[in-house]
Amino acid sequence: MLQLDRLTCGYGPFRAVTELSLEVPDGSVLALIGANGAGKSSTLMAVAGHVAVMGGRVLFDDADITAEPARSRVRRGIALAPEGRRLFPDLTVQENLTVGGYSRSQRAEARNVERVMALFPRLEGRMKQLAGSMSGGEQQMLAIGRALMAEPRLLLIDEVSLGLMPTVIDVCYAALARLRDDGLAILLVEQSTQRAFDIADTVCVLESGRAVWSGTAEAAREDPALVEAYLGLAG
Amino acid sequence: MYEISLLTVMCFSVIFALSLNLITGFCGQISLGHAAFYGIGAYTAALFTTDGGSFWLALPLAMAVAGFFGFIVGFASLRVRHDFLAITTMGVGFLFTGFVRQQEFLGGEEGIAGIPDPGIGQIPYMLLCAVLAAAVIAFSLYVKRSWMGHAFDAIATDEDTARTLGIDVARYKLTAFVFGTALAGLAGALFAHYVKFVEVESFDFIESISVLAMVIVGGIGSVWGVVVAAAFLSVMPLLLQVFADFKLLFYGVLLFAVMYFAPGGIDSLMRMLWRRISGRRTAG
Amino acid sequence: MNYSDLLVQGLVEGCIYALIAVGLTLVYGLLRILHIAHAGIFTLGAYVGLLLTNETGSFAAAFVITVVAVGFFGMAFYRLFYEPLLDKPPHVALIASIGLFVAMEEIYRIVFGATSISFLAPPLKETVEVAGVRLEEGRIVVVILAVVLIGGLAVLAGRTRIGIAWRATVSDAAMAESFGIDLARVRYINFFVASALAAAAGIMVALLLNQVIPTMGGVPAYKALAIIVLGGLGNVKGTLIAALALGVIESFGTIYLDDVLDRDAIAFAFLIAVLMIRPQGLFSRR
Amino acid sequence: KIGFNTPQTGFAAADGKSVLTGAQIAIDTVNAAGGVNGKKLELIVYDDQAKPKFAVPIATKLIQQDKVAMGISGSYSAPTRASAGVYQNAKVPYVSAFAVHPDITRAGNYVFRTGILGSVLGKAAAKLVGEKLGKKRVVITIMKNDYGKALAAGFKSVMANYGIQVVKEYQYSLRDRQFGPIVSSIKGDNPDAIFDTGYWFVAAPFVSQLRAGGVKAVVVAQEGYDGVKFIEIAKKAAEGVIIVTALDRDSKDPAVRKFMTEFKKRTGYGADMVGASGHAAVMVAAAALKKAGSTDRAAIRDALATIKVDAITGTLSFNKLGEVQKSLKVQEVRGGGWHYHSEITDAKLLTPPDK
Amino acid sequence: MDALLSITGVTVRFGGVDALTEVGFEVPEGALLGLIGPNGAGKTTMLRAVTGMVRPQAGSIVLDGAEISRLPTHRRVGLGLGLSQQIVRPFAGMTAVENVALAAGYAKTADPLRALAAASRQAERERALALLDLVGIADAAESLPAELPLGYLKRVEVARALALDPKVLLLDEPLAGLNTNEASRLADTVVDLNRQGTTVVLIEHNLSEVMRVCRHLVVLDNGRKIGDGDPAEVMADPAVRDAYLGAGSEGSGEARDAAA
Ligand SMILES: Nc1ncnc2c1ncn2[C@@H]1O[C@H](COP(=O)(O)OP(=O)(O)OP(=O)(O)O)[C@@H](O)[C@H]1O
Ligand SMILES: Nc1ncnc2c1ncn2[C@@H]1O[C@H](COP(=O)(O)OP(=O)(O)OP(=O)(O)O)[C@@H](O)[C@H]1O
Ligand SMILES: [Mg+2]
Ligand SMILES: [Mg+2]
Repeated sequence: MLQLDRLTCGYGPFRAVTELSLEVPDGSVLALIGANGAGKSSTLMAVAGHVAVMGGRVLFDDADITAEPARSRVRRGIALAPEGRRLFPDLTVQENLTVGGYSRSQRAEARNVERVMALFPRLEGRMKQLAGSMSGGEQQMLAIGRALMAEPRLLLIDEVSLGLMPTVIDVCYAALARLRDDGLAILLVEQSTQRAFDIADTVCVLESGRAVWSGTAEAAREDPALVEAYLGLAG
Repeated sequence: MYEISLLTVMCFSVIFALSLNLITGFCGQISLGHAAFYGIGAYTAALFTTDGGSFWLALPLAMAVAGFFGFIVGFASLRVRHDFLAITTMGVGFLFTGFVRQQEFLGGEEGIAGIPDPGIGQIPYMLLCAVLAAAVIAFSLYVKRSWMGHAFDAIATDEDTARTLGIDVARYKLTAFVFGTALAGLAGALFAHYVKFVEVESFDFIESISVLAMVIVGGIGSVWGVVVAAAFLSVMPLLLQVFADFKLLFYGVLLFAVMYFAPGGIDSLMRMLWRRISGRRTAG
Repeated sequence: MNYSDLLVQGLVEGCIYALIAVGLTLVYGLLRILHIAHAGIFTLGAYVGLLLTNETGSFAAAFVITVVAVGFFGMAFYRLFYEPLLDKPPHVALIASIGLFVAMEEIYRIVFGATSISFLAPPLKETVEVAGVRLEEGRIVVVILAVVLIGGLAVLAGRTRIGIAWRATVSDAAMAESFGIDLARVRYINFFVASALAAAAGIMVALLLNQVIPTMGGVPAYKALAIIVLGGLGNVKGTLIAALALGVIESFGTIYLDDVLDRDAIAFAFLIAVLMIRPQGLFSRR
Repeated sequence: KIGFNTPQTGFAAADGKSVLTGAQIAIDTVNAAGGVNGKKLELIVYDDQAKPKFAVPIATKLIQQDKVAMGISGSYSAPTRASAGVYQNAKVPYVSAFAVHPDITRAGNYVFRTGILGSVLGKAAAKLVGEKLGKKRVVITIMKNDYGKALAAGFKSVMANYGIQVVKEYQYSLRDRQFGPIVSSIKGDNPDAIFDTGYWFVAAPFVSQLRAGGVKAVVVAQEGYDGVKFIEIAKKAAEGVIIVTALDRDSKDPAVRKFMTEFKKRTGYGADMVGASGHAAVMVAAAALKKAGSTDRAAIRDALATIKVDAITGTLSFNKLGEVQKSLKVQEVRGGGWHYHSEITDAKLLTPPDK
Repeated sequence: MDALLSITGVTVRFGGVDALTEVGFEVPEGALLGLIGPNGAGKTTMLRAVTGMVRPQAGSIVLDGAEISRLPTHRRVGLGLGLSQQIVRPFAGMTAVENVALAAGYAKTADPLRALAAASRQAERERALALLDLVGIADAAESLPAELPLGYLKRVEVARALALDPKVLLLDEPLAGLNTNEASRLADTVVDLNRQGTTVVLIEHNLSEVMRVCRHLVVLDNGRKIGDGDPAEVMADPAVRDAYLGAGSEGSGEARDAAA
């Protein structure tokens, strides 16, 4: 479904990601891991259309979308739950969801809200609350819910567990697994490698903007060198 | 002579523009009320010399009084959110004109006339203005090179980070305000003794905007760019008598065009030109 | 002294300020541009409205046509003049805007003449009594317009999808775009609404004074700036309240404070006093 | 050659246009009659935007580069005061057409004024209110500039002689157009008459709002109202407004009639006081040049000092200070136009100060 | 050992968020202390409280015997704090060496009038060049920040902090954005500086480097201190390990097994 072909992207003259190639097939999860500043978020934002692509191509359903504005990518079915959540803090939960579903019809909106509510029952009582005043976990749920409102076929999700309580992380991952089983493709960035390995089908490790390792999740779990390089917890 | 007259206008306008450049250009504090300090200088000097005071004492006195008010305004501005500053200083400008209008001892609406001639003749007066303008240019260039300019630069870019380098942002801002307003006071005093008559309309919002335009068209923070812009814009309406009816229109379009095509102002244009010239020289 | 008289007069004046200032704050909220030339658009509305009325004889028709036409003019204005400056530092757009304002006033002077022009048969001049205060019909229309248009705007912004899209764009343009919101369209609509409101204010002021001059935008230009800062830059509701508050304060100040400060200075004295106590403005969340 | 500084752009451009048109009509009239001493008059015009900053270099340029025989100010008080000093220092005669500040002529013996001082107008208005109209309870509304203040001061200086009592004073600025609060307050004062010192563009909304607010007291005003624009804007509310001015629009004088039609033809709007002032100033200049018989500047000054000219604003002569002495007309709005009401000829009252 | 910097009971709340709750620890003179914890634990907030960029609701901060928690930032810097921030903030208009030289001129810029009296920058430039060399980016001296990769900017930030000759050097994730080699080189530089007498507080996610260089660890989680002491002992604490694995006390067994 999604293919990156020697993607190079960055900010001004600065390259955040260099010649990255990877593939996310339908209904599979790819986890990007790597140290701070390795270029994981930049990769996601480039796929979403927010970071300038300096070389290579982004293919979605075999169509080259490298030059498309972010607005049309969401119509194709790419939705983003970005780093730091980037909710609209002065808007209510309901309104954040409306924006999430802006690329779909008003009728679809009602249906999708129900789906999100079913996924995160905790949001149900809080539709009128301002997004900025919610707890971190609720905000993360809303960020994911907002992305789902766009009826995506590819979900880009950055730092899923950032600032979340362990129990909430469990909820989130359970939800992601269910969505994956329903056929959604997911490109995921995660600091907690264990969580990533648990859900991912494939893993790609970035360092300073380059892919230094990629393979199946099983292989990743069994490769102690990788764990050491990333976690520094050899013992 | 007419040319002398124009040169005099240019000289005190250069001082006035550079005084704002200290605050807005060097230290990054946009002010839309700078004419108030020009006015304070002009009124101080006018009151002093019409009362029999010496012209030579009037100049430092005008600087001191304007600088004093600059200190107060600068102090109050420290509290105000960054993007509110422009409007707050604009308010200061209106408070100044509003206050002066109602004060009998400042001549109210009617202003103060009969400001005595400095008694040195027209050409020497122009030369005096020129010497002072040169001094202010030199001072500006020096400040820019000095550690103060360096610190101003840092504050203009990022106050919070400047603090982490041990820079006392508040005191620097106040210093910029005091220097800038004192120099505006000097320009005001020179203006008052040139026109020999001050009234409040000469220091209104339009004047504040005009001087800000000089600074930004010149290239914010650039000394030579601002000098060129001030010298040109201050007498442009007179030079453009041929355009007659379209003079102000031309001025407005010029402001817009400079911002549209050269957001860096005259300074960036001069640099571009310089690069092209020196580029050709090395090539040839 | 009749306090209710002063209060009502102040509120009417505040409604005029509000119609002008709301557009300014909309533009600032979305683009961070201090849109000084907004006052030029206000004057344009006054000219077009007056000339159309004199031409067609119908004030109502002229009003509607003007508001819509000037709204479109505002869109073109944004496209031609501001869009290319969006990624420049804010003072660039500020000076460009001042330049445009000066140029607009001069164009009006050259095209329409320096002296004032008036309605041949100004409508809405009868006076009626409301709560013991005698008011011209025109003034009542101003209040209705302010309440209906700004109230409508509040509803539009608060309830409709497009309004939510607008607020999302203000909050985080890149994220809004990534959910399919057309930023360009939001900005066009923004300028349409802002300019249409300014035009409405322009026509009403023209009618109340029965004179239109090239420089009539001067006073609103800077007073509206004070109002949007008081209202907490970018905040529609705050702007409305600040406008009404300023109208009332000026109204009383004109009578009771006039020996100390003139009317314009009262507005700014109020502004500075408020900022010293609340540096973020009356209604800012940030 | 006569130098002429006037605002043609910026906020004062409207008055600048009127005064220049008036002056040009006068120039054309003189030249059509063969000019002065066999030479055609030429008006050299520069735009001062009503700013002192520009007026000074313009005066210098007129005197030194254009070598004008004399100068006329078709501008406001501030630029006129600033250039008066330049003219005086260069010993070139200078005539102010409509700037009213008393200090202008105090610049020296080369500076003259064809317009009437605000203080004199104010005194005349007091006589009109107290004696001719018999109104005693008066509210004064003061426009906050030199003109308005001088009028109010003149009015108050003699009002006791006519038994006038000032109930209350209000101030407003030239930029004000909304007078709701003042109107409400005046309603409470319940005066017999209102003496307003404003210009027509402020006055028209003011009078409209007074009437809309239900204030019925008679409005007495001055030259600043004089022009058809006032009536055009204020419409019905203008009816009954009475002013003290220099121009009699019902005058049978062919010069006045010709000026009025010519002015309307050139500008598209009816003649105003500012235009008439420009006309009168040029006429005075022409007469002085003729009397001097040369372009010698000292001779022209001496001619001005002793001249007596029949201009459209009355018969003008100057006192020691260079202030004009003339009688005044009272005009009233009736049926949508200015019409003759009466005249004020009290020579003592109308004597301008001579120092 | 005397505590050079001692922090007691610092509490910071942002609206409803409890960023720090009664956190206290001591930084002995000459220490190289690692401050670690998951994202959002409050580490950056702690450094910002120490430097005065955030006002704590409660608590005291004592530097070299002086209570500094009420002083403005620039005064604290004057008393011997040097900060390198997590999110780099170089002065965009100045080259790398100018950025550092500005900090090196701290004695001159401390007072506006003294700053006005001095124009020569030679000495400071030389010192700045030496510092850039020390952190390994002498080649970037004349580049503008926009032209530099984050790893370089991080080191400009560190060099700038060093130029202040601080008694206590506060480093917020200086190694982020550096590759393994660069990271260990910079970490070695930090160790050298520490040996020469500079006290260092280091925030870092790169645990391998932290474990290698730090002689003392403080661990924060959810705004509370959950560990303080010898690195090996602290890291052996299950609570600390849990915090790092992104799992809490409940339901974390699986994760812990996987990590082991
Ligand atoms: N807006 C920006 N402008 C300039 N450089 C940026 C910008 N955003 C990120 N970078 C730089 O790009 C590089 C890659 O950043 P990115 O955010 O993609 O890393 P990441 O792997 O997601 O890191 P993290 O784990 O911190 O989220 C970093 O060096 C970062 O400093
Ligand atoms: N200005 C602020 N307003 C509201 N909450 C804030 C603010 N700054 C920080 N916080 C919150 O305070 C908590 C602690 O933040 P802090 O930046 O100190 O974490 P950290 O330990 O440095 O994390 P990281 O490892 O990601 O840098 C977080 O939950 C954060 O969201
Ligand atoms: Mg990231
Ligand atoms: Mg941090």
